Amino acid sequence: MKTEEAASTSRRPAKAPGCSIAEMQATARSARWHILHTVANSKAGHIGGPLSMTDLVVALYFSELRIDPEWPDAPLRDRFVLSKGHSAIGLYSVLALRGYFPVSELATFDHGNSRLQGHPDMKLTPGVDVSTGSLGQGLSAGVGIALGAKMRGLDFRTWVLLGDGELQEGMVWEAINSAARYGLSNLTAIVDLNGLQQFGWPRVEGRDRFDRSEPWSHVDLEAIFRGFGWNVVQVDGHDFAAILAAFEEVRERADEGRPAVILARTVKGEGISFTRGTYKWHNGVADEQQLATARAELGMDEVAR
Amino acid sequence: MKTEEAASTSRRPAKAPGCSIAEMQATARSARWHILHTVANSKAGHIGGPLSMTDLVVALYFSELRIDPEWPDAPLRDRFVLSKGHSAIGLYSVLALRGYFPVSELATFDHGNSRLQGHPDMKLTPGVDVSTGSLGQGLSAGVGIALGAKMRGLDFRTWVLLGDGELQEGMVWEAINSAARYGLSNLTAIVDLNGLQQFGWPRVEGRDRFDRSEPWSHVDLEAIFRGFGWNVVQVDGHDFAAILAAFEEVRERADEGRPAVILARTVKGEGISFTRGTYKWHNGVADEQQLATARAELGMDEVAR
Amino acid sequence: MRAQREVWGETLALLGESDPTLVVVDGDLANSTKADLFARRFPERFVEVGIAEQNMVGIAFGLWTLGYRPWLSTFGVFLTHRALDPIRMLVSQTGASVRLAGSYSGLLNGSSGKTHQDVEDLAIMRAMPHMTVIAPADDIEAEAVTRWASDHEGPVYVRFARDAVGRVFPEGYEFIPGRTLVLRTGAEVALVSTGVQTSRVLEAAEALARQGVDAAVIHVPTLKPLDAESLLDSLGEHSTVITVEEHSVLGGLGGAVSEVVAERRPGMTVHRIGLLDEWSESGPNAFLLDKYGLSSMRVAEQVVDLLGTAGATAP
Amino acid sequence: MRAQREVWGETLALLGESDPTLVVVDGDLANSTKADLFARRFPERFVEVGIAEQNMVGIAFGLWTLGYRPWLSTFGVFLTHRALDPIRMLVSQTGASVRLAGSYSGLLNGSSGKTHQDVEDLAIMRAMPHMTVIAPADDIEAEAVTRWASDHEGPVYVRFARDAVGRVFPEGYEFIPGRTLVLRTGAEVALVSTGVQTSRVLEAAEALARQGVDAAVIHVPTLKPLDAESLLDSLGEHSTVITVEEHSVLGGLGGAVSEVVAERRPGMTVHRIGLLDEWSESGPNAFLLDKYGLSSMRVAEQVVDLLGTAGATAP
Ligand SMILES: Cc1ncc(C[n+]2csc(CCOP(=O)(O)OP(=O)(O)O)c2C)c(N)n1
Ligand SMILES: Cc1ncc(C[n+]2csc(CCOP(=O)(O)OP(=O)(O)O)c2C)c(N)n1
Ligand SMILES: [Mg+2]
Ligand SMILES: [Mg+2]
Repeated sequence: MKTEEAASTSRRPAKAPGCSIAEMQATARSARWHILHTVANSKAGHIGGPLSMTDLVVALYFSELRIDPEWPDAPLRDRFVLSKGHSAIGLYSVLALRGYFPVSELATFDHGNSRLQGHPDMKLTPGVDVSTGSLGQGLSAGVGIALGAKMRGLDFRTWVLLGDGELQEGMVWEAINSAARYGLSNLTAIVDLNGLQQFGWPRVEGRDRFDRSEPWSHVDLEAIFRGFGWNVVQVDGHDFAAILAAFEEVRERADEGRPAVILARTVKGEGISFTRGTYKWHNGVADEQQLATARAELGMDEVAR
Repeated sequence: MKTEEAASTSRRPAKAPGCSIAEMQATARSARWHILHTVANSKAGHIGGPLSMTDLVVALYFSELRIDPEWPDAPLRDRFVLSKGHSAIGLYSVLALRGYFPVSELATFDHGNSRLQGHPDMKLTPGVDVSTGSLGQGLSAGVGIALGAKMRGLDFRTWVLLGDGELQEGMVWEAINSAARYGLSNLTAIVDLNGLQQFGWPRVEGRDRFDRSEPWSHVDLEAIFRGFGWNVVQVDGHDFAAILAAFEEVRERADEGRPAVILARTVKGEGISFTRGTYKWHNGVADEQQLATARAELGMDEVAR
Repeated sequence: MRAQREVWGETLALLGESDPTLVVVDGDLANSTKADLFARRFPERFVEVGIAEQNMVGIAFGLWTLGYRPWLSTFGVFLTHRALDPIRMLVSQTGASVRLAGSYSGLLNGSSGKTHQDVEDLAIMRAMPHMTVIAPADDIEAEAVTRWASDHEGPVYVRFARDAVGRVFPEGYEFIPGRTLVLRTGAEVALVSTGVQTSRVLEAAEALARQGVDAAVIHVPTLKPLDAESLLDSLGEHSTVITVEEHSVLGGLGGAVSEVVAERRPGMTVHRIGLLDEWSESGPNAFLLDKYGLSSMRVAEQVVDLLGTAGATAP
Repeated sequence: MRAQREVWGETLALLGESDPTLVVVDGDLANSTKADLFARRFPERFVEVGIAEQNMVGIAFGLWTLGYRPWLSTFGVFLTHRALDPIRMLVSQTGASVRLAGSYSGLLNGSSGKTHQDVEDLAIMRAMPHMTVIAPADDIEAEAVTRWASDHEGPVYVRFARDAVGRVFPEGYEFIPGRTLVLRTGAEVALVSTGVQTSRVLEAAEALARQGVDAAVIHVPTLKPLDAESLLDSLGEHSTVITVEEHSVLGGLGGAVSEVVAERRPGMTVHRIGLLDEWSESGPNAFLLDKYGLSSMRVAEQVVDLLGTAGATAP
């Protein structure tokens, strides 16, 4: 194997130096601010999905993942696949805050000749492990990575973040089956259950949380994943303590020889009053007034000071 | 709707005149014989899959389905979709025995210019409702048919027969979700759980029934379908009494507003000693000796007399 | 000028009144493709499938067997790539009247970038037996084609652009399948285009005229079945033909024209302008058109270069 | 003569010895594609995915990111249609060294019929940016191409036939990507073919010779990237070129040759023999080749007709 020696002899990156929950919450607020104003500035982009996953991604990059911004392609780094690639700006914001590239570079998002494409491009962006954008493909890539790591005896974990609407893609279910068949305990899927997709179905009064139907309110996702032989952890995707606990549980049960899924209950557009809980902000461009509101709500002025 | 009046005013075909279980068993033996010798005669074709589904398909066409061989496209007929299209010769044998076309026409199977293609073609064969062959597509077609029937208020049932290996196709899971989302209680899926696919995985001692791994022995299919909001009925796919009871249960629970799946435990290659329970007979051409053995085992000589 | 997707959605909302067989099957993109205009008017004939393009096709096929004639609503790239196998078996091979609306075609899709851009759809759908492939030039033709395809029996793929372009046709324009149109006569070179690129090619011809280059502009809305006679009539006695498409130069309009010319008009030279076997990127429309050589100015430049260099080679 | 699929499986089983990065990802067809020959030898580097072609591509991509270089094993039609979107995003757009073996190509697939026949793969894969597309002529070239593709960095699609055909190349033949080969010289017409059809075209040329028609035969194994110079050298001064392919006449070999000729050799006429935008059916090989005009005898007939009728039109 060409990179065999390289990999086996290379050191495994360490976790981020202990970062307090308060610090992660502050980081998440900055990330949310970057999401909103970067998209406003580039006049195109997704908002609701990036905002719902922000806390999960911050928890991964600032606490869980064994990665090294100075050495983005370390062979033994943990891998992260943003299967819901349309939420790229959310990932870019966190990568920038984590030091993969200057925060100022976010301003090039969606502009021509940028390293920050509308959907993640592994060939352009430091820290992006897999190119995504066409939904439903990331988990298969993650299965291939986790299976390859097992075959080569490489010790790292692969994380794949999916959208709840994205779970409607059949290819995801092909991968769910393969992960179980190959007992990939080094693979963790996280589903951003933010309750909305782009258009979807009319909301059912009393059943759905927001202004359109929940992608999965008519089924029992936990029972389905368990039936497929996965370990399932339910968590509030906006509670850092709970998220970190879920990550730990996943790691500790790795010996069970089963892949794990974290069903993270979130809110689409979380963190900003006017984007919260509405499919209308799946994507959108905030105006001056809205930017000011968000800036205040996210406490960006204090940060600035 | 062009065919609106036609449909609403047209009569709904009746069930087959009461056919005893003994008669169905005899019919199934003839069907199995036609499968084996027709493929031997055309020098190419599938064997194991057609044989495992024979009893299920005979039970459908000789007892359950409201169809009329004299009027193959009756608007209010029940629909049958052979999603595992490679088992075409099994369907053709039953259609011929049921009177859709002369049994003698089976001899044209897989020959050029034949109405009996290697995979079912709705444009050529009387009684074939949906063209199949590329696996995993039949259930989506069935969902569209059942949904359309609901939209038009047409009273008939749609049946879709799938292979257990076929269930690995993601498109099947897209359809499983849609059927639940639209509460298609007029749709019934039957899974031919014959324990083998074409190549698959090495068998796991003590877990798998046959000479290769069971497509789903590592998961709990019933829990998965229930999680998706389907009614589930488990049945021995070679026990006519049980099969008919399962069909009845499905019809009687139609008021529950849920689609139903019949998980039929079968044996690939069932009915003939040398084809039974081995992936090697997924397809194959029987020689003279084998044809003689099968002929005797299926009691074809008695029938002939 | 309205955007083609708007026109498509509005036209379906109108046709739904008189055609009870019209249903729309959506892949969670109705508010982008504008199928939501139909959904609001006819919720009972709007079938949301969610993010499952293969399943959309299977469901549309099933609805067709009961007398419905569905239009599919999603981005073209997810029909031509994600759902190609069901389109092949359940639509093309059965002759189903399922109408495929390939929205957000070409490069201009609101900065989504290469995972959402479809620069191969014409080549892919043209290769599929029995598929009709149409790429209207502007809002007027988009409406005419939407009406025509809604009446047509059999599979149809129509390419629709996200954003409005300069008008090409007058109100009341009648779409005739197969017919190619000479939009502008010119002695020196025949520029052949399709889809909304035709609008930019007309502007390029204006620019060329200012530089003293007299270019004819021919629009080919129906890529398949291609009416070779109509195309040859339009090409007339031109010795140099340059195809221009918001698509790969392999197998699309340039490929179709080359096939006809190489067989029927030896002596005519065909150059092809379009994407040179490359993926594109995210960016504003003007940036992309300029960088990938499809803006009217860049097209004019390339035409001048091609006319300048005898037997020039497009990479 | 061995069947190309056998050669592919045997060659991988050999290469696996020296190349630890070689893995095979199967879609439940190893005993048809002959990937089972590799599976028996290297079970730990054989990844069965089952009947899930999209997932096969995603898993192969993932394995590639860890230094493996996978070959995919399934029928070509299920790669080019069922898995086209993952191939586009995860293989072509990333430049992954994932090798796509399109087995059971064309019409001859053991009577499976039109749902399993791939008559569009060359057009589809040719349209995809950065994809290398190769169709070897016989067992000898199939082995050479398998070896070449196994060393090549980047995406490759190779078309393999199910059944053996008459030998075209001598032992020790070296495959040079892009190079077209003049297999037989002839003054009257140049017959251009690809894949195993080349073998039948050579026989057609023999038959034509007996009828006094002196036909050259040119083999184009690399459809993409197409080496235009090499093709033009092979075509030389011929005025009539007839392409013959076990594929649609739209966008495949005929399309590629027409694109090059229409641009570089005005004056040369290109006729295209192949499937005329139609689906085929189940049947024995001889029956299908005869009915769809691809047997050596039927090819010879059509060549005579085309040479007879000036400016003949292929439908
Ligand atoms: C295969 C595919 N189909 C459609 C789209 C268009 N699309 C982008 S985002 C989106 C909705 C996604 O919903 P969800 O997965 O719930 O993401 P989130 O709510 O987190 O934004 C759709 C349909 C796509 N990117 N890929
Ligand atoms: C999309 C697709 N992939 C692959 C094949 C080739 N194939 C035909 S049958 C078969 C195995 C099917 O196994 P299963 O569904 O269990 O059917 P059964 O055991 O009843 O024969 C395969 C892989 C196909 N027909 N379609
Ligand atoms: Mg969501
Ligand atoms: Mg089976």
